Parts: sequence; structure tokens; C-alpha cells
Amino acid sequence: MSASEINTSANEIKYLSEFYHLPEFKTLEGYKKNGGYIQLPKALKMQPQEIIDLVKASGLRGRGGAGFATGMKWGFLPKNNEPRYLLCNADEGEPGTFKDRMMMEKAPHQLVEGMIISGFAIGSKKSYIYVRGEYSDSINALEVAIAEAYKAGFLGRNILGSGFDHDMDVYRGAGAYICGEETGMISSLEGLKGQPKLKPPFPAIQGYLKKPTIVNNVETLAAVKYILRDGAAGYRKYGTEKSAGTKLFSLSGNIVKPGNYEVPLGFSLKDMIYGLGGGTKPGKKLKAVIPGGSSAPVLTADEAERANLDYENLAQMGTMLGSGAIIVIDDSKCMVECLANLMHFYHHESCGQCTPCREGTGWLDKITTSILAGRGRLSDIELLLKVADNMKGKTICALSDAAALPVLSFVSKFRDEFEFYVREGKSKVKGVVYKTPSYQSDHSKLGAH
Amino acid sequence: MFQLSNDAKQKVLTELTRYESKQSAVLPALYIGQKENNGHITPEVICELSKVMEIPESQINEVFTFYTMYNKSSIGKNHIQVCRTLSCMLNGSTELTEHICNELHVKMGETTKDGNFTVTEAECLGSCGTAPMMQISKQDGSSKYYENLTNESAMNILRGLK
Amino acid sequence: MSVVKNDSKSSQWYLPGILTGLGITAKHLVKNLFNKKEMITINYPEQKHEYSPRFKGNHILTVKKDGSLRCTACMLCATNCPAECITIHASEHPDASVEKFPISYEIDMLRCVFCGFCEEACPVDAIRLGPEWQTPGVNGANFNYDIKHLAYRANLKGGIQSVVDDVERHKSGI
Amino acid sequence: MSEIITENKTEKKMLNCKINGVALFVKEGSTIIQAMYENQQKIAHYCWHPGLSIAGVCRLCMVEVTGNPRLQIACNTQVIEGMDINNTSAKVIEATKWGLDFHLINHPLDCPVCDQAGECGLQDQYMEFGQYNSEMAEPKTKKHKVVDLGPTVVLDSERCILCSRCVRFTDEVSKTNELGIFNRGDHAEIGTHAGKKLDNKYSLNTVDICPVGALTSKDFRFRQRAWYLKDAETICNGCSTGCSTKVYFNKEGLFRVKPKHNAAVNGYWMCDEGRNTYKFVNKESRLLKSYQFKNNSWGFESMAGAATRNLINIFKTAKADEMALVLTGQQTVEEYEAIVSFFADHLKSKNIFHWNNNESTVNDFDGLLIRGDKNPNTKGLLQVLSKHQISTKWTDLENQLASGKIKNLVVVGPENISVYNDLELKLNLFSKAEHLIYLSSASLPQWENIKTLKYVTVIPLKTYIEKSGTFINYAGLAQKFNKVTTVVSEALTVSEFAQLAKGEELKIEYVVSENLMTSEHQRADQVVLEHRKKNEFVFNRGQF
Repeated sequence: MSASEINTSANEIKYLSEFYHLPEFKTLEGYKKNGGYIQLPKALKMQPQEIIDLVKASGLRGRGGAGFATGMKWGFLPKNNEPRYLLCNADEGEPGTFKDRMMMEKAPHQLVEGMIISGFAIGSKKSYIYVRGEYSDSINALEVAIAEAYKAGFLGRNILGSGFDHDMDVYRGAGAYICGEETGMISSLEGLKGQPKLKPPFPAIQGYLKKPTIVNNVETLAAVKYILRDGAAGYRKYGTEKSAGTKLFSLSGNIVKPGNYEVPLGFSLKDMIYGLGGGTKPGKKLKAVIPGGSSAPVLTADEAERANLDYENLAQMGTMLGSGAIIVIDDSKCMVECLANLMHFYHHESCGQCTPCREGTGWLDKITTSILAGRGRLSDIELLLKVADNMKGKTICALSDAAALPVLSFVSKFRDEFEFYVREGKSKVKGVVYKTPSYQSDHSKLGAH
Repeated sequence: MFQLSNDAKQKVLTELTRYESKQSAVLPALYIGQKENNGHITPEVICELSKVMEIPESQINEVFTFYTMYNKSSIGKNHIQVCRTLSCMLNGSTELTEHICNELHVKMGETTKDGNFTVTEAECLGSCGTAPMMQISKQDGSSKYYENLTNESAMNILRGLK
Repeated sequence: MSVVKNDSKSSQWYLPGILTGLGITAKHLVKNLFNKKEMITINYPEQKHEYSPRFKGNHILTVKKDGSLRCTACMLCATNCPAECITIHASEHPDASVEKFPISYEIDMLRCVFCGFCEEACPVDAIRLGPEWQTPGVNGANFNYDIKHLAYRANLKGGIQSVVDDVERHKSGI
Repeated sequence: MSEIITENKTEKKMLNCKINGVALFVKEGSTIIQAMYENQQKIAHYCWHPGLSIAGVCRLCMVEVTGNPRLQIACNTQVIEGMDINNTSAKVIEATKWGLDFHLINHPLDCPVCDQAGECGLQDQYMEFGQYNSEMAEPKTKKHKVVDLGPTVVLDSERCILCSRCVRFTDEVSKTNELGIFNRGDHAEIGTHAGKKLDNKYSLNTVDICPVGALTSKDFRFRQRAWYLKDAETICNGCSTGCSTKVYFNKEGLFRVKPKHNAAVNGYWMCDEGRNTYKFVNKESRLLKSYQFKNNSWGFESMAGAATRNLINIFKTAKADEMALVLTGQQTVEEYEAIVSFFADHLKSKNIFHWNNNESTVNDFDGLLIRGDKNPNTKGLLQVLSKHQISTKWTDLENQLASGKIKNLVVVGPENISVYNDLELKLNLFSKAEHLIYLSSASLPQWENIKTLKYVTVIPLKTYIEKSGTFINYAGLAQKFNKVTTVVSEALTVSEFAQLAKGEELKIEYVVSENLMTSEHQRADQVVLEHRKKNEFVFNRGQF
């Protein structure tokens, strides 16, 4: 990647994160001073259906991982006035993603206002923000912001005299990646094990406590305010025709400047890595990039340099945008070790409800661990592909796909490393077999977590 | 026999009415139970919670054993959880954990002799940009992220906590 | 089954048939007299025939390293036995890792046809058909061999070791 | 229990759909798996059970619906008009094979020591849908073996395939919430919260619905192998609900009782007490020969038929008011008809009394199946007594016995003596009669501690397993059941006793050869020749 080809002018568009650098943006006054709570009264005067059509016209798509058009999702709600819920999915368990945390700590009111407007649009009287248990700072920031909003009359009964009343609460998760899945989160909110529910019926028809429920990501709900401010055309100024607007990308792994960068969708991955991210560490070359969080199929170095960061282009490259977590892997790392690490993650996080995923993740973890320990057999590589292929698409939720896609992409794109490891019993890159760390107590050596 | 203190019982009862369904109060109640029983939950805690909330014990135990943030066994004053998932592993979290464990002479999941530290591995803690990192949580449930660690900075933090 | 009829003239005579028979007997008598080593007959019971290792004789219930029965009373042998001469009563073993073992294991030797189906059916090599076969008994002798006889009789010298043992199997994680 | 109240028969809209190329007519709102069951289509499944809610976790009942690229699970997908379903395409067979493989990779090699072998869901479905070589070479996950869940059930977590049927049972049917699935991922285990036992009155139903050998019954543990047992349908005589049951037996006797689906009475379930009703049928607790007690010693052993013939002249000579008959609610309607008509019409004696053992608890009901009246046929007895215009009070019998008026007292004793805790008291009362003729299927050790015995004849009876007849349950529903097998061949049924007492000879009822093959006359343990009979409970082929 010669320096001349990096387009240094391609820079961040701080659309949502405009005032994140101001510490006062966190408080109610600071937020109001910088354009806060102006859209709320405007929205309360509009017709709810108007707001839904506006969001549909803006082409806003879910920022959590699935990329489902938000306007359409809101459209699935039954048209009666049965009580319904708005839930904000702030579980953020996808490895590599840390954008929601920054948004909640730097601009809690942005989320609160976005949720009140969305609540009004879908006619819901109660909304919850489900935050993962480990984010204690985000939870405190949100609770303070909600208290301030109640005091300022933006929440509670008859908000700003519009006759619309809305309550909001924070619900603290307790450490489970599966609660990032829509119905898994709903089960957790209901006080049960975070195990996904059978679909159909979909949450929009029968979700939280069997009532119609809309689940959106933090970034999606925060963007609603900006759509109201700039209108559909204003929002579409950034991003491509099908993937409108900007997106917060979390850059991590072997990169000089990891962190959150807000860029318009369609931004080239190459500029993100070499421009904003500062390229790989000195003396190291780029080997692989996981563009959309750990469950997105991996891209080789040259594929990454041709890819653009939007839903369609990444889908064409055989991967997916997901939660926008870009993990950069340089050539000093062994891909077999990376895959084993991910498989351990999915084995630990599988909720155990459906047999293919519960036993499949365990099996994949054990196979990759035995390859890593030098006990692999040539047929193991074929077996990995078969197990992953037969696990995909066979379960209630997409965790089995999330565990299978890395296996299929790692093994097919870096097959030489796997075959070298099996034949030679040591890593092609590191030249030595993976030594189980000394702190590992004996029972975990067998791949059981 | 484990007994909930009065204000803890009051907190649990308010949690019962705070959400749309009584069952939703199980997760917060377990947090309260864990706080009361210095950082971990035992079957007696669950029996007590079941009596207070009138929810079957097996349902509360299901939720308790499902989530990772409820500790199954007793922990030291500071519970060190080093993230081990991909982004942190790429930035050397394994070496960091090895260094901490050697310094504290413990294996994974064990508590130091003086009962100050318990070291465990955690999956992705959502702070991958500032890898490698760890979370230290106290017995009363409060926790804090320590980021961009090196071997020395980690040990300094631990010495500060002693 | 077609019988070959030989109605030729010479066969109707009586004497030629007898004399040829006597001739053969005399030939063997003379051959055995002059080289004893080649003689087919052995003087049983001092000398006994060497049977192949696959010979199916009296049953043996194999034992584990600690001397307890290897049999888990899974009844596959009793099911596979064409003569239905095996009766087993199972019960709970005090050691939870063993779980099931036979309280009584009886083979009715008069019914048994020594076909070896039980040996083939057994999943854990708990029963084998051994090399001994001469076990006479006057009427009234107990031909229902029980565990004590099948596993711990005198000439088994404390029981034959089974090739399958649980300790390694559990350790290897199967 | 929606099934207990017979479904309202409002005619539901019927949909037509195609399953494996066969055009079918299906009720609206039924799922694909229900449609397949009603039309004898084979489908692999574990977690779906007609009497429980849908879990959709075993992911085995995958079907291919044309127009939908992804395989759908049959248990949760509703049938819509003109749906074309097939579960025999290569894609589905591959998916089922792999679905089974995922169930089996961590399953222990326990078949030799597992009670469920022979009727195990994994074995059956592997032979039908699996037939592959497993490629699992990694160490299996270790879990708890032989966990003592409670007084009736033993758990083995390694065998458990986490289909959650038992958890849903304790939540939805017995509503006692004892069981739960603890831990996460492939270390999840069924269990009760530390120390609490699985101890409700329907706990053994979890053993029936468990498709594998994870939950096994303590009472049947290691007693017999499933393929050595024949089974036959009958009516439980544990209480007056009259659940239809399936009894498992062979020539050594009876081994266990399981419920059979009967939408009108017990749905898919059965109580634990009813499962012990096989115990009083086996030989060790039965009276085999007739004995007489004369000048205070038992003896004079004779066959039941001969003993009854000796009584013929007693019945001829005795005066009507010196005879009395005591009946319990344990026999069948046909037997009552025979013995009551013998007494009322032949001997012209009206002293027929009803020994009611649980007057106080008659109307108890535990909300699901267990009723206070522990006799299966009280309604049948009252019906026959009212038909013969007999209305006597128990106190009359006590007075007549006290005054010594009764010379010969015939008592038809109960079969299920475990529910008759007033047995000794009544035996003392009966012993006041000059000549007591006690008919009983059970051998009663209580005779020893009755001091005032004068002259007693004891005659063995057959139990409900060894005779055909009708029970009328608490709601008046007459249920006919057939003879299952014979345990004590020389014992008599009460109608045979009445016939012999009249002096007639027993007719050997033979069946005209043409209708020998009709199911009504078929011998109960006639081997059904269609492919190997499965454990009806886990996979009922065809009947729904």
C-alpha cells in the first residue's frame, strides 16, 4: 500500500458525534445549548405516521447488526391501540464493537430524546434501555440523564402539554452475548434466561410480555432526531443510495490509532485503515480484516483494500457490515489462533437452547483447540467446514450462523495456515506450536471453558 | 442461614413493582442478593429471594446459573477480569494475564492467599479500542474498566488496590 | 439327497465287499504297528488334542483389573442366544461410576449349543467361550452354571482379565 | 388440561395441503407436525409433545416447504392453504442426519447400562433417520451421572439431550416448577434447586415423556429390558378416574404401568399411585390356592373350583335371611351382575352390602387426575344394586352379624388392598359370622392377627388384568377393557364363582373362527406384525 494511494482528504463527518468532544454535552443544559430537545416539541406536534414515513423516506437502516430498514420495522406494528413497547438494545456484546458505549457516556440525552420521539411515533407509553451489565458508567450516565429529562418535563405524563405520556427506564443486563439478539434481550428483560424466542410470532406482533415490541440499536434511535432536523433529503446527503447516512465504526486490533470514527456509509475500507486508522504497526503488513464484528466473514488484505463500508458492497464481497466493528489482523498473527479464540467465545456464549448450536459450538471449539495443540488431523479441516455448514441456518437465532461464518471464511481464505498447522504441528507464522498459557487450570486445557 | 437485611428486602420489593412483570425483577434482585452476600450467590441466597419474591426457586436458579456476572463461588476483595477475546488477544492480553497470574501466584479462577484478588478471564467487555484491558469489580458489585494496560501499569494498579 | 444305486453284478456278491473292508483294516494295523509316531489315535486323557484359539468351549465371565465382574448385565447375550439359556438379574452397583452389574448370571449348559453368539453380542468382552470342554456330570449335577462357576472356578485362577476396561475409556473421554 | 373437557366440536375450517406428495385435509391452525401425525407420516422429533407447549429446540423436525429456501421446523409452522411440504428430500434427510449427530456427539456410551435401551428415542431415530458414521473424535463433555432427583426418579445429565420436555411438564401440567435447566451452553444440566426434591404426585410422567434415558424410574430401575416386555392396554383400577393405561408384562409377571392417550379421561398423563397398581397382580402377593380355617388352624388346601363346588350344598340348604354378601367397588360390572343376580334371584336373599372404604374422602379431587374414591367401579356397583332394588345400610349388616343371625357371609374382598386401611377392622367384623367365605385375589397376612375366627373358606380371585369387563368411572363413563394376561390361572373371577355356586359347569367360551381376527377377540399379547412396535408414548405412529 504505497503512501500516495491513501486519500488523506477523506475525513470523518461528525454528524451524530458533533459535540461528543464537549464534556458539557453530557448534561441537560450543555445538550440543550447544542441543539438539544428542539426536535422533540416539533415532533410532538406532528402526526406519528408522518414521523414513520419520514424515517422510511430517509432510508435509515438498523445500526445494530442486521441492517433492517427502521421505517419498515416500525410499519409492522399492528394498527390498533394495544399497549406496545420500545426497547433500546444497548447490549453491545459483538467482539470489536465499542461505539454504543461512547455514545451513551458522551451523549445520553441524544439517545433519550431519540427514544421519546420514536416512542411517540410508534405510540408506545413505556420504553426500556437494556444495557449490558459491565457498562456501569453508561448505566449511571443514562440514569442521570433520564432523571434530568423527567425533571425537565420531557418524560412522564402529558409531555410538553401534548397529551403524550411516556416512561423510560434502564434495565441492567448480567453478562450474556446472546442478550444482544432481539428476542434474547426480550427474554432477559422478562427476567428469564436470555434465550431467544421462537419466531414466528415476530416481536413486532408479540414480543415483550406477548405485546407488540420494537427493538432498535442505540445509534439507530439517536439518528431519528437528526432525520427530523435535516429531513429525509438532508440525512441522505451522506452515504450511498441504498445505505443512507453516516455510521460510527469501531476500529480495533493491530492498528496504530484504534477508536471510534464516524464516516458516511460507502467510505472506503482502505482509507479507514490507512487514513483514519494510521495503518498497521510499523514493520507489519496487513493480513486480514474482519469488517463487521466477529461474526462477519473475514476479508483478506487485498479484498479489504477493494471494499467500501456499506451494506451492499460488503455483501457483494461475501461479508457483512454487521455492527461496524473493524478488527485488523497483521501478518505477525496466526489465523488458527484467532479462529480458536473466536470459537472459544462462541462456545462460551451459546445459550444452549438449540442442539445444533449448543453442541456445534462446543465441537468447533474442541476441534480448533486440538488443531492448535498440534493434535489436529487432516480430516479435521474438512470436518470444520462440514460442522459449520450444517450448523448454519438451523437454529432459532443467528448465533449458530455467527459461529459458522468465521469458520467458513477463515478456513477457506487461509487454508494454507490450517494445513501447515495440521501437517507440521506448529504455526506457519510463528513457527512454534501454541503453548497453553501457564495460568490455565488443567480442566480448561480440554477446550471446555 | 443467609438473611436479607431489611433495606435489601425493601429494595427487592420496590424492584418487584418497578417493572411491567414481577418476573422481570429477578435480575436486579440477584444483584442485590450478590451484594448482600459479599460478592457471590449461594443456594441459601436463592431460597431467601424465592421466599421474598414468591417466584419458584428453580426459575431464579436458572437465571442465576445462566449469566456470567453472578459469581458462583466466593471472590476476593477485588475481582480482576481480563478480557481474552480477539481484539484484546491481538494486542497481547494473554501475556498480560500470564504476567498478572505469575505476580499474584494464582491460577485462573483462584483467589490469592490474602483474599485480595481473584483473577478470571472474561469474554469481550466492549472496550476493544483500548485493548488490552481489564475490569476490576468489588464485592459490593461496583466495577471499573482499566484500559491500555501494559504489564507494569497493570501491576501498579493492583498495588494501588491492595 | 440323491442316493447312488450300485446294482452292478459284482456288488451282488457278499464276500468281495467284506474282504475289501478287512483288507483296509489290516493295512492300517500293519502301518500303525511299525511307526508309532504317525499313529492318528492318541491316548486320551493324558494327551489332549490341540484346539485352535477360536475353539468355543465352556463359558468364561471375564473380570476387570480389580477382580469384579466386567459384565454390566445389559442382556444382549441373553437376547442373542438362540437357545435362550442365559438368565440374568441386574441390580444397582454401590459404586456410581459402575451403575449396573449382574446379581445372578446363569447359563443352562444342557440347553447351550456353544454357538458363540453371546460372545459376539457382548459389547464389553464380558463373556468368552474358553478352551475347556470336557465337563461331564452325572444326572442331578448342577448344569446351571452361576457367576461363581463361570468367573471364578478353579482353573480360571482368579478370573480372566477383560480387554475392555472402564478406567481408560472414561479417561479418553469417550 | 384443555383435553380433559372434550374439545368443542365446532366444525373448524379445513385446509388442503400436500405432505410428501399426498394431498391431505387438515384442520385450520394445526401445525405441520400435527398434520403429519394425523396422516401417519414419519417425522423425526424430540422436544415436541402433543400435551405440552412448543419448545422448538431439538431442531430435528425440519421440513422443506416449496417456495421457502430455508428448512422450517414442523412443530412451530402453521399449515396454510395449499402448502406443499415434504420431509423426504435429500436436503431434509441431510439436515435430520446432522441434527441427530449433534444430539449424539456428547452422548455417553451408556446403552448397556441404560434402562431406556430398546425404546430410546436416539436409538430408534438413529436407525430410521441416521445411519451415518460419526466423525466426533474429541473428548465428550462430562456431566453428573446417577443424580438422585427424588423418591421416584433418577437423573443422568450426560444422557440428557436438553429437550426441556420435563421442565415444561413441571411448569405446565403438575405446576410445581421443580425442574429447571441450569448453566449455559453445552454445560447446561436439568436439575432441581439444591436439595429440593422432584416429589409431586405426577413425577413419573417425566420419565415417560423423556425420549432418552436421562430420567429413569427408580421402581423399574434395572428390573427388565424393554424388549423382553409385551404391552397391552387396560384401565387403571387405582381410583375412580379410570385412566387408560398400558401395562408391560411377560411370563414372569407385570413390570410397570404407563399412561395411554385418552382425550376424554386422562389426556397424556397418569398419577404415580396408579403406577403401583401392577404390584398386587404379581404372583408373590397373590393368593394361589383355596384354604379353610377349621378348629382354629389353616389347612385343607384345595383348588378354587373344587372349594366352590363344596359350597354348593351350603347355598342350597341355607335360608335366605341367613345369607349375606359384601361387595367392594373393585370388581367389574359383569361380575356384579352375576353375583348379585345369583344372590337376589337364585337365593332370594336381599342382604347385599356395599363395603365403602373411603366414605370421608369420596369427593376429593386434586385438580388433575387423582380422586378421593379409590375404587374404580363404585358407580358400576351402585348401578347394579339399584337395578336389583337393593338398598341396604352397612349398620344392618353389623347388627345382624352381632346378633349372630348371619350363618354364611360371602365377602368379595378388594384387589388393591393398599388403599383399604380399614381391612383388619372389617375382617374382625366379618369373623363374627358362623361361616365366612372370603374371596380375595390378595393373600392377606392379616388373618394371623384376627383371634375370633370360627370357620373361614378363602378362595383366590383373578385381578383386573386377568379378566375382561367394564369399569364405570366417577363421571359415569363406562370403559370396557380386555384381558391382558394370566398370572394365577387357577383363580376364579366372581362370575365364574357365581356360576359354580349355582351348580352349573364353567363353559369354555370359544370364538367363531371368522371373527377370531377382529381386534375385540384378539389375544392381548398377540404380536402386532407391523414393523417393531415402538414405545407408543415417545413416538405414537399414526394414532394422535
